[in-house]
Amino acid sequence: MSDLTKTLTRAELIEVYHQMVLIRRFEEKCKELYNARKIGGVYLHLYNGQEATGVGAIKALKPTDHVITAYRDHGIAIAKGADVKRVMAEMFGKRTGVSGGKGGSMHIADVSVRMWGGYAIVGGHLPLAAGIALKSKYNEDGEVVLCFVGDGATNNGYFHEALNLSAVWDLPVVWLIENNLYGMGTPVSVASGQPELHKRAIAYGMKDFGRVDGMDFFAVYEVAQQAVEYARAHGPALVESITYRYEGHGVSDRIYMKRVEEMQRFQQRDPLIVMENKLREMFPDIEPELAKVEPAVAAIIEEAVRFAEESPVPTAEDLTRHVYA
Amino acid sequence: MSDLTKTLTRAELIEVYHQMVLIRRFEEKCKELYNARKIGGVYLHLYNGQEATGVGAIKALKPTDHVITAYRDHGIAIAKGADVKRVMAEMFGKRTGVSGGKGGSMHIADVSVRMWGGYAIVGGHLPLAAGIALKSKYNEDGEVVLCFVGDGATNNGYFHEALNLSAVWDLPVVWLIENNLYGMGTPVSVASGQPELHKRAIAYGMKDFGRVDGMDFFAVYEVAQQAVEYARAHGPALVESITYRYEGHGVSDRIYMKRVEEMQRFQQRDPLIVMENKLREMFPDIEPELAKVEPAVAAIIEEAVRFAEESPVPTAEDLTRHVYA
Amino acid sequence: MAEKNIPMREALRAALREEMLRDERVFVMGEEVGAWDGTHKVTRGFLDEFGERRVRDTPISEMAIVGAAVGAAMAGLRPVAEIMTINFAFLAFDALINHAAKVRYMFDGQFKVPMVVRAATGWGNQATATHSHTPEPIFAHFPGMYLGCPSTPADAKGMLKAAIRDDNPVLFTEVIALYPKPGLVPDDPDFVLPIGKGDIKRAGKDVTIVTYGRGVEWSLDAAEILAREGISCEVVDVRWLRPLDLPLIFESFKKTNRCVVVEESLPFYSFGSEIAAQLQEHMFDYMDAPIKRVSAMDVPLPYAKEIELMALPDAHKVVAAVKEII
Amino acid sequence: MAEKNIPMREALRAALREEMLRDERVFVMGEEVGAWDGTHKVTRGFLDEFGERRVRDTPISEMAIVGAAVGAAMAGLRPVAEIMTINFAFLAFDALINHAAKVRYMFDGQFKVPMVVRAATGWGNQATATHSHTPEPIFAHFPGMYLGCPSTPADAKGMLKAAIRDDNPVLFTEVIALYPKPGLVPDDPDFVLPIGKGDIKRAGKDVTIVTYGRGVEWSLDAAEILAREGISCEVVDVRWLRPLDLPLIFESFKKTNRCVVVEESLPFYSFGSEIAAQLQEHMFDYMDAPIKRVSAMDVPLPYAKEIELMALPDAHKVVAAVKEII
Ligand SMILES: Cc1ncc(C[n+]2csc(CCOP(=O)(O)OP(=O)(O)O)c2C)c(N)n1
Ligand SMILES: Cc1ncc(C[n+]2csc(CCOP(=O)(O)OP(=O)(O)O)c2C)c(N)n1
Ligand SMILES: [Mg+2]
Ligand SMILES: [Mg+2]
Repeated sequence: MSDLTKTLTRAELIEVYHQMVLIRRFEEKCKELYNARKIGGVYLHLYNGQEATGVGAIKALKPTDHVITAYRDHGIAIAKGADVKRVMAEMFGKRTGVSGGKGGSMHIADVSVRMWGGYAIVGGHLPLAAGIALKSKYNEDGEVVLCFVGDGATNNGYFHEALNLSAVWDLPVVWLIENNLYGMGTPVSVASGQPELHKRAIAYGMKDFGRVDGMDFFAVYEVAQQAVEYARAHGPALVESITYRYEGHGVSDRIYMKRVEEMQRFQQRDPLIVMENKLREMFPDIEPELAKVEPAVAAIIEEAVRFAEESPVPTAEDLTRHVYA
Repeated sequence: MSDLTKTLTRAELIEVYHQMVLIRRFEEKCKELYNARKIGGVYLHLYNGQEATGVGAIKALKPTDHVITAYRDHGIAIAKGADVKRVMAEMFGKRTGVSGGKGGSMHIADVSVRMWGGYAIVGGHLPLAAGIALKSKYNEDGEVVLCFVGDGATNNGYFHEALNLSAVWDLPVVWLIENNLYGMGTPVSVASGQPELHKRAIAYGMKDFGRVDGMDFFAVYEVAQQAVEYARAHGPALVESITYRYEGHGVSDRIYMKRVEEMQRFQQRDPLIVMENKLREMFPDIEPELAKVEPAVAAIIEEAVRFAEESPVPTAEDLTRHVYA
Repeated sequence: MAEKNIPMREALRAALREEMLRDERVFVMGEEVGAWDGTHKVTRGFLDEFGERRVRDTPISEMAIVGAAVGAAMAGLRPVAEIMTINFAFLAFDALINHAAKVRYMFDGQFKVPMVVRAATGWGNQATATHSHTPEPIFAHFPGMYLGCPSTPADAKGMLKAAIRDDNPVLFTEVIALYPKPGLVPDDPDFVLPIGKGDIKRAGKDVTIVTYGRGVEWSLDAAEILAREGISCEVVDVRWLRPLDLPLIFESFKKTNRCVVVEESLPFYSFGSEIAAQLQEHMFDYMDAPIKRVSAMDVPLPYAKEIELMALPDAHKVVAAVKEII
Repeated sequence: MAEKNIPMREALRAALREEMLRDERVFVMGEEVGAWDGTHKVTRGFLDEFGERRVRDTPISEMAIVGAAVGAAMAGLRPVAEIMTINFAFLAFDALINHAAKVRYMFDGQFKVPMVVRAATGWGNQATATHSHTPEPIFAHFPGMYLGCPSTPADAKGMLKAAIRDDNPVLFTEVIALYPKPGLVPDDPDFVLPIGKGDIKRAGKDVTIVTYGRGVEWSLDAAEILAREGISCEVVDVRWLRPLDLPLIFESFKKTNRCVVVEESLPFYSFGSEIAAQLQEHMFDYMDAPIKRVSAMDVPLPYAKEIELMALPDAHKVVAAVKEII
């Protein structure tokens, strides 16, 4: 960890912390607005608990590198630099949303920051990630793709075919498994013959970066950095991050209700708390800076909600636009 | 190997040898008849060179156990005990064929001997194998499914999903990869990030029975026996057999033309030659018995061709029958 | 015969439960069918009642779910596999079309494939483009597999039981929006509605509305509105897209000589296309007006409620279509 | 303009090669496209000419082939992915329908998806049930992806070039039986036939035959036979199932007032259904007879030649259908 203070400045670390808090509060606000029926849809997949993984891994990228993920995408989009106002507007289904109100919660993309979107068919975005990485390989532009993968998604045919293709073609892609222990209600051990998911790297002769503590920004960042630079130089890399989602997958998440104890165990190592503590340890005089984060975040979110509320809804013309180029 | 003389009698071993010769000559005859346009179709996938794998693995089964495979299925059907006459009639597309002339070369099934058929969508039969094994698990009947898998098929989504499902459900199935080095013209190293295909077992937490010399009946039989009994007692097992197909995948097999040297290397270890030599070693007085095999096989094949030629073709009624039960 | 007023979800649950009680070879498998009680709660309580052997949670492996069901069915079990929503059946397209529907034929009847794949279907509720398909027609394009989609709780029960008891593969789609809607359902555990039999959901004489699934509701609402204006609609619920109850449709059309086809699906190469084609071909002399089609718009479904609703059919669009040909 | 008499396979090869020479972002990927020269030899010699970077052999991974093409296209390349035969596209159904066809829309135009998926299509030659699909209509059911299927070498060249140059995903199906058939093809490297434009393959006045792909040959043969009996057929090759050239079909029908639809595919929820539905809806007043449909029989395709041929359409079946409505 001591090495990291060299690569990340104090200002950067505060920024990282800010981002994690921002994501947390964003998700909490979404939940509130969803319950108030201001945000619609049948699905709302929140990132609470997983912030260290998303932020840590994305911090390891250059701005020119790429990110793609599944439907649990708000936090990742924000971490990659998407405009919070426009992400919130997307949640509201407004024209000003990053996806013009047509994508909603599950389909947040912002190509201007190289966030290639959230995808709702489990595993469906994995070959897309391979394809984006193929572009980099093809053009020899040195860019890397970071692809987030749910633990549940690792049992799907897409996973196998995409990872294998990335291996035989030496594509610059980091496959980051966000192992939050469940796919909907199904624990990893029920879904996967091999519960140590990173070990699947061997099936593709792929570089295995092992398991990382997904509640700790520094741990994730360090391994992600290695994996990203490995991918840039050599080809695909696999990382498994052990993390946890604090919210149920959906409203009727019976399993979620039951796992109070497990939840508490993870919450004791909440990404925000772990980060705060580390920062205090590293910089004994940091308290005043830390104290500014929550109010700053609150203002951003308030502004985002206002922006979203005041934005216009899509029109009949939007309905038929962009079906074709 | 010495152990095996205990489990298989001399008569059984002669029978094994007979079967391997029968399969070889059957395939040669098919090729001849295909070239003479007596056997039709765009596809003819021959088993020459792979006999030790099919016969060795199937010999490890009880008659009540099950076999399923891909389109390279004639030899496997014969090894499982399908009537050679009716297999040949199927090649001719005759009503008396095992699949009534509707399946042809790629779809040889004979449920009476628990040969569940050949399937032409690469990987498509793997979940079927899991399903058949599920029946055994469900009914606790102690039966095992032996599923043949091409090396090329191991990169397909079906492989991943089926093997993983068999692992989480502890299904009594042996996945036997017939690694004949190519899928059509593509060498394993071009298609698979992990060229040691048996190592994929680890991705499913599955018992790995490693690689076996697929040109040697005894080697295959021995490992298959262990794998089959493991599957019967505990759950899925993976075996990789290194073998070789002597014929091209199809008429325009450009790669096949080039690989003369590689072919010769394998042909020096031809399954029939290896078997004959072993038999001679084990039973110095076996020559007269061996000598009877070729004529016996020739008679069987001649009869099969006659049967096929004389059989009637399917009718308009057959065309619409069995679409539904 | 005793009846209960229950939502479609419960009718399906009753059908499945009764068949599991009746036949020990029947079992359920799919994502979240066990510990989670089923995404749509159709298998609520099954894990407790039937145990892990017969209520099987699976990984997120649609290809293997359907493929394994095919193998199990060939081997003598009677699997009822759940694909969480029909969108994910696209991943199992090959297993359904090339294997479930064909293994019997291509091996000349050596196997039966008594399996049911249940899948929730339908647009709406801002589920967005990849989660908003109603693609029954494209699955029904292929021979070898039946396809049913009930519109009422009673139909749901009787049709699902028929599907489970039948020796053929059946793709059984359940409209998500209809799960909570109640209706009278016979208690009789042998209440079975034959495969391929449609149903007149409302009798009428001026116009035939041919539909299925959620279209039935829109059509009945439209018929009600039109009745007030003196236009009498007969609503034919085909229930099964394969086999299709053409005699029932033709019979109605001979009386009305006019027809509107209503479907939740996309307009091209679809349900409406087939019905219109059949009618003009076989009922040419009875046609007093062109067959009209009401379907979703030819766009992927967007998230924003305002435009999502524009893209979908509804009773008013049905009313308008009827008026165009009256 | 200079023309050459070459088989369709060579016309396709020329189109692909010219586009690769013209635009460095165009590349091919798929099973056996490189070292093997392509299963159907459309990419013969490409590996030697363009090298491994632009001629990419893949594992047997249809989901990943299509999905990776989508990603590469979104990122600015112009992939031409080959799916060995359309049957295997069932494994990529989700990648085609949910991703290739939808990512542009669901992210509100942030991405373009300039990709082509080439797939050999068609029944016949005893390829048996799982290898004998002609399923264009079910892919064309969905918005967001174009679908073309040429019937002549010249069309093949002009259409494929249009597909590669277009910024939308295109599923391009090539009838296996037509690969060896020769025809005159313009040398011009800018010979492009616009997407969505059909073509009159034979002018006539008594009956319109609407068809595509291999159906064109059967229809032209039928027209020839019928001409000898004094019946004049106009053969409309739609070329594209999406977008569909309805104006061309309607124009012909206004003249002939009769129509037979010919397709190689299955009968239900299919091409013929849509064309018949469109005609009766929009050309009702011009209809002198029901629209007839000629298609394959509603069965999986068997192996034995004798019964396989019974199941397939041919010129004689087209002749019979025309005579039914004349
Ligand atoms: C192909 C497919 N099957 C099923 C679903 C339904 N589904 C949505 S999310 C989910 C669980 C995914 O779990 P995981 O990959 O672990 O991601 P997490 O939600 O934990 O982030 C399932 C089964 C889907 N969207 N796509
Ligand atoms: C899903 C699918 N993709 C492609 C094909 C075309 N194809 C037929 S056989 C074959 C090669 C399979 O190789 P392998 O699994 O090694 O089996 P082998 O022929 O060597 O026995 C391919 C690509 C197919 N039948 N199915
Ligand atoms: Mg998870
Ligand atoms: Mg092989």
